[in-house]
Amino acid sequence: MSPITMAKALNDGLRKTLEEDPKVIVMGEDVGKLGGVFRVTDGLQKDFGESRVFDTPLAESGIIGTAVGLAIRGYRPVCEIQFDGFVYPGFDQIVSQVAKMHNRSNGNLKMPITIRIPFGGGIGAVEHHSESPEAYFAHTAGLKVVSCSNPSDAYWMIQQAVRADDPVIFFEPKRRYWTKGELDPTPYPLHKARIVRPGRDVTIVAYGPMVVTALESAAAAADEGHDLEVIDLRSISPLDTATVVESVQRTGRLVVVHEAAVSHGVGAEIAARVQEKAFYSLEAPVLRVCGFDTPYPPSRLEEDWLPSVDRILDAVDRTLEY
Amino acid sequence: MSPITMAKALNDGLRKTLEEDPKVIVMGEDVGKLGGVFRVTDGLQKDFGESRVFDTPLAESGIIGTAVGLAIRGYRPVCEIQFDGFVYPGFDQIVSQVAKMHNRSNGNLKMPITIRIPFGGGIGAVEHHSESPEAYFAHTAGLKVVSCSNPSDAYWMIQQAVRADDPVIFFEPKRRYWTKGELDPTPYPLHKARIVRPGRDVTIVAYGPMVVTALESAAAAADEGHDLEVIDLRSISPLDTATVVESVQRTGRLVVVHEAAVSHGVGAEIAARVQEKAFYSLEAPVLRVCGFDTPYPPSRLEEDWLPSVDRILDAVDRTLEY
Amino acid sequence: MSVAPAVPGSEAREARDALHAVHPEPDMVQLLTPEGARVAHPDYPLDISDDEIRSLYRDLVLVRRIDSEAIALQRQGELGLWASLLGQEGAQVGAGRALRPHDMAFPTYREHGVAWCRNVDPLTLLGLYRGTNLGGWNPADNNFNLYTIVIGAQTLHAAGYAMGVVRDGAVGTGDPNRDTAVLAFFGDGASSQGDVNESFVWAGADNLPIVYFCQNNQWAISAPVATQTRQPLYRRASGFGFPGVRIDGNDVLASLAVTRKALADARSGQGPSLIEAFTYRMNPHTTSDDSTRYRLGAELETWKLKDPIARVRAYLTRHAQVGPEFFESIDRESEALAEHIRSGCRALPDPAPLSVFDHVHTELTDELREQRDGFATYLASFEELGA
Amino acid sequence: MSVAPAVPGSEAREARDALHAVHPEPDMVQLLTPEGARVAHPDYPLDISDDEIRSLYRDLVLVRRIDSEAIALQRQGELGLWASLLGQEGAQVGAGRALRPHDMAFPTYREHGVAWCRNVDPLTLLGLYRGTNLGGWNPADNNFNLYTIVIGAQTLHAAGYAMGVVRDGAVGTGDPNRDTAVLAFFGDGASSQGDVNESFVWAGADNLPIVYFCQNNQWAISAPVATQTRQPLYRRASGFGFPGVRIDGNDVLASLAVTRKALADARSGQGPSLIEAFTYRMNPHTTSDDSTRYRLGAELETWKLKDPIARVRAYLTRHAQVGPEFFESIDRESEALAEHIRSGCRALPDPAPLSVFDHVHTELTDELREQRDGFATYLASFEELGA
Ligand SMILES: Cc1ncc(C[n+]2csc(CCOP(=O)(O)OP(=O)(O)O)c2C)c(N)n1
Ligand SMILES: Cc1ncc(C[n+]2csc(CCOP(=O)(O)OP(=O)(O)O)c2C)c(N)n1
Ligand SMILES: [Mg+2]
Ligand SMILES: [Mg+2]
Repeated sequence: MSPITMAKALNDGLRKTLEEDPKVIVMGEDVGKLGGVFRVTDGLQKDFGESRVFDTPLAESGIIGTAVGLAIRGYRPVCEIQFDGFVYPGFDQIVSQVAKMHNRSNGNLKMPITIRIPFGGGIGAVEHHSESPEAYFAHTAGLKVVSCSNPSDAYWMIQQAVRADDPVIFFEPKRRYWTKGELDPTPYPLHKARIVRPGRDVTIVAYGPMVVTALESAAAAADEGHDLEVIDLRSISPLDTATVVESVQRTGRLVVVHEAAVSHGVGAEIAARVQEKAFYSLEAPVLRVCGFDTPYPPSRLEEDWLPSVDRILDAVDRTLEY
Repeated sequence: MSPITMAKALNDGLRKTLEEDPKVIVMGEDVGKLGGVFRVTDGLQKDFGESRVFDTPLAESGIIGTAVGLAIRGYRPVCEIQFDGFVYPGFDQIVSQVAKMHNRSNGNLKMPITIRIPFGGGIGAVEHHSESPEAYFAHTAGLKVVSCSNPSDAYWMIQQAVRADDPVIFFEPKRRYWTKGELDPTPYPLHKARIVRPGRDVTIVAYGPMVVTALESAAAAADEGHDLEVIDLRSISPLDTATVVESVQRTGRLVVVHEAAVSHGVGAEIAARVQEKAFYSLEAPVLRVCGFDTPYPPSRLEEDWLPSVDRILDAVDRTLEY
Repeated sequence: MSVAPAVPGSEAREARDALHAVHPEPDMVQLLTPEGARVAHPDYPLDISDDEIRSLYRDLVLVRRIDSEAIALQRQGELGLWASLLGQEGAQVGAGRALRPHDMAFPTYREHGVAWCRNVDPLTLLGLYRGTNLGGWNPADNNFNLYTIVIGAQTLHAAGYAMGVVRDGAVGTGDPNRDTAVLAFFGDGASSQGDVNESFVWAGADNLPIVYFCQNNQWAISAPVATQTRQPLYRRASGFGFPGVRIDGNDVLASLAVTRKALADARSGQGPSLIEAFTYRMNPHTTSDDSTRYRLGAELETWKLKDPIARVRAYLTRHAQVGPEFFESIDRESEALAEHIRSGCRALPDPAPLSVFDHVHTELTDELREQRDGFATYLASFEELGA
Repeated sequence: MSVAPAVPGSEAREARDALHAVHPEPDMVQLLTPEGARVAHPDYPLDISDDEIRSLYRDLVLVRRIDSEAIALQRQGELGLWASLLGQEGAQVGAGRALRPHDMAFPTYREHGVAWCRNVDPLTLLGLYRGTNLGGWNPADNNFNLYTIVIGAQTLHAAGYAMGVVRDGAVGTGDPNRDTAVLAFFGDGASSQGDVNESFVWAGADNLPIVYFCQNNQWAISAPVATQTRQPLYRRASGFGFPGVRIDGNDVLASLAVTRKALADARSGQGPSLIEAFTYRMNPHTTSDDSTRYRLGAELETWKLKDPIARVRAYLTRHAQVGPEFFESIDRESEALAEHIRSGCRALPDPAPLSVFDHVHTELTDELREQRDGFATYLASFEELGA
């Protein structure tokens, strides 16, 4: 099988779920004729009809809120939020309804809702189009939060997310939409982290867009004689602590990488868990290479602002100095 | 001066800002005639008029969004969100407008907006009335986030927040509204943590409603011969890392306490910073005593669910076992 | 010269007075006067027997009894809170009885009367207010959704449910056992929320089979309705392209007839509509509210004259020759119901501490299992101490 | 038999066709026909000299030139993105010229024509689209707020600003240099957002001095206006209790006259109103959009016949005896402006990496200083390497 882009992999994955389950519906802004601004839903309306793949009015709270009602009626909605920065009008429906309805109903109601969010920067976009809001959702009980880093995971994870009976916030690294890759023949568990590069000296944990960057860093570090292990977190909530801790117990050093602002980001939670569960294994403090605690900068500055191979290597050097 | 309740202290503090600056206005649901469901704005409309202290339509996005416009026109709005669980409809206006407008305008616009949020549980309320959403805001660049734990801080901090030219999310521990205390003659810096009980063995960091609980734990621990140092964080963002690190360098042990769900909560950020900056001082991993990663439970279970003196002492014992 | 409001809101205050007019407005549908006289309305003919009206009377009395018992239980500390529907029984019973079994209702936190009409055991409603659960019932059991506390949120759920109904082909088939409508409740204050207006957008644009039932009880806690709007709320619908109508919300017959027609239209594919039930919240907002701080007793007095139950009783006695034995039988039923609620409430079990981990997700994650086990060990340590 | 939409949206599609009617609807205000003939309207008399119309023509031509130059700069990679206003010049220039200096305008991201009328140097607008800043201008300089990208958010800011105007006593004093109105722009798609409708709630309930100017350009990216509404958008206002009017959005005179009156009413304390400018987005949504995927060229052709500039030129030549020398002078001015934009854009400086820390708060916090210093050291390490 020839390699395909992540956008195409997501499209194929969504197609599979639409084929196998008539209750699956795809809704959002411009997901119909246009096929989404990133073409992830390209052709789905044509093939599955306007009643299963449709454009909504322009209101995110309405998109999520009606998805909740559709779920109560027995549907399995897949909502697209056009860009990361536009999920906030739907935040109330997500944290107070989607996340809590199953609990509120003592398990009587299920919320099999998938909320797809293209996230992260690096595409030279204007404000609100490059954000990384995953920590908000990871901190919200009742939600599951995942992010794919390659076409194969995109293909399998989107299907697993749609089939899941729990709500899943599905973060798609928009700057990797056009990255090509082969599809694995079989899926990997949705909420398990994966060691994508074994190594001895330092563990690097990343997810979504930063996995490629982490792997590039590992390659560069190899030239300098440092053997980095790279873990693709894949699931942000629940978080596969065991895999990370096991790795750190071998390497003794951990660097966490994400685009989101460093403070109160996912890296903080990983550091907190690792320093607790691998206390005696850590030879250096867990370091974080993340976005700064500033709004996402104008695009002319994003390459400086975003975690990069050089910034990761810089952190690797610092952790090795301990 | 005789001791007053926290609610009264906040009321007095707001009154001071209304007296000294005609641009200060107080807005929200039921803040007028009713004086707020917790009476924090009691009498302010009577004394300062309907044009400066007024009830808004019932819509949080509207409350925050119009506050932004009022700020652009030169006003200094103090918005009340009636309960923690009802801030989410205003989340978009807070994170994409209030937090970013100063930055977007290259510093030309100021957003001197204070958003008061009664937060936390322990009052036997129904769903959505006992939440602790502070981490969402602490993770948002451009916002400042504080919480008072006693009447004197309430009195001084609300004035400092309103006078600040930056937006401040002001978390009021609703279950302590009726706690009485003396007012200090002078204010303490808004964004500085305070050691409210010096101790040798273990550092306990708490804020808002949990400070009292931490102090009770310290008293109880004293009987068992453990000398706990209690730090009232006061400011969640920016976070006074120096004070916490300095303490841990003395005690070697840290327990962070908050009501919010443990994962991706404020405790994670504190753990991440301390394990980095006090790496060689830590004799035990930073432990967290927090809400579980579940929705806030029905009130009959809240006393079990919430961090308590016993759960804190349990953590203290565990950290001392290292 | 200036026509601007000296104080912002003075304008609003005038409007408020208008809206508080207790005399039925010309545009308000009323089929039973406060004095108990039936009046006909050209658009809303109501073909109803006296037996049916007796049965509505029974609903009204029992629903009010549920409310007063719950208030009593709250006073005794058996409930943490209660949101009283006193004064709104007519609106709710009329709307509730207009529903067909397969229609779906989306309540706020105050629709105890609608719950009753959906055959929801009153005890089911108490868990939320007692703090033993967060609602916990299955909406599918009685086609009555969970109470929603976040103002307005349920109106979008209702619109989404209606989208599902359309996709299921359960609209406009002409088959009475198939065609389905959705009834969404909200209050005058909720009309300001973005969610409610977005729901109107969806309903209008998609021609959804949904009826919005707004109980304008004049107050959103301490905020009079004029804080939310300068014109009657039923007119909001015109802004979204569907019909709106105001009814005497204290007239169970008007509520029944108008809701019936609106639901029938929705089921047959004629799309959404908005009903504003003009009524009054006779009690404070909830048991923790003190309404003397913001409203006058006089207002209460005028509304007492419009009581939704008294007028039905008046009709039954004066025009339907219903004798004391009927009313006595209802009173006996009411006593039995009260006893059911009192004993049932006290018997509601407290949940187990570890149950907080049960329904966070459809299955327990490793993370939560770890937290639960740790908590279990912690709790056990005390039992040991105890032993 | 079934009157329900077979496919949800078929209903919507019919409505769409209606809304796409390119012939002016009876209820649409038009003062200048596409052929360039002036028509009188009883409610909107426009006392305007031919010189003033020449000046409007100049605005229209220069604004269109700004737009086409920006598109060219984007093609050359000088801008990351551009949102074209092609086709909407008439609506924007009319509205922009109706403003008084002390009125305040709240634009979306497409109001380049309004910016021009507010004397904002076009270069000021480019930073955001070039990625050298996020807007960065001072709204107070020209009473023109920053561009807002989050759909609808600015309408609440406008309402809040209007609340401030009321509190400043700058409404209904009769003093033309004091009375102030707010002009809030949004699109047809934005009409669905909760924020926009909440803004209507505030404006209605508080009788705010605000005029809502909705450019219905028929599309929200790929979604036709019928995705948002089943009826003309100007009627949304009736749901909130204030007047709404539809104008020919390609008629600069209608836009000027109607916006002038609406602003005058707002200033004098008569409260809010909504103007729906019925126009068309001639270009794709932005330079990154491909509109061939979702709309037909035919639609474009019919709208070409309604061009907002051609009709003014036709009027000037046929009815105002304006000669070629005038048009030539405008063309020369247009060339100069284009050159100003081209050279100015390329000269826009890239910000310094460390500047990201500058305006997060009004002063640098210790936390951010630490991050900035660490970043500075990191950056310096490369310069060392470089050296
Ligand atoms: C989003 C949100 N904001 C605030 C509240 C607090 N609150 C609870 S009830 C209420 C008033 C509701 O008034 P209305 O909609 O008229 O309904 P009523 O209580 O009169 O039945 C408010 C402000 C809430 N529950 N949800
Ligand atoms: C809250 C939000 N959701 C989604 C978007 C993405 N988006 C940008 S423009 C647009 C369409 C806007 O349409 P309309 O309001 O008609 O304005 P127009 O672009 O036609 O001028 C969308 C969906 C956004 N900017 N903000
Ligand atoms: Mg009400
Ligand atoms: Mg548009």
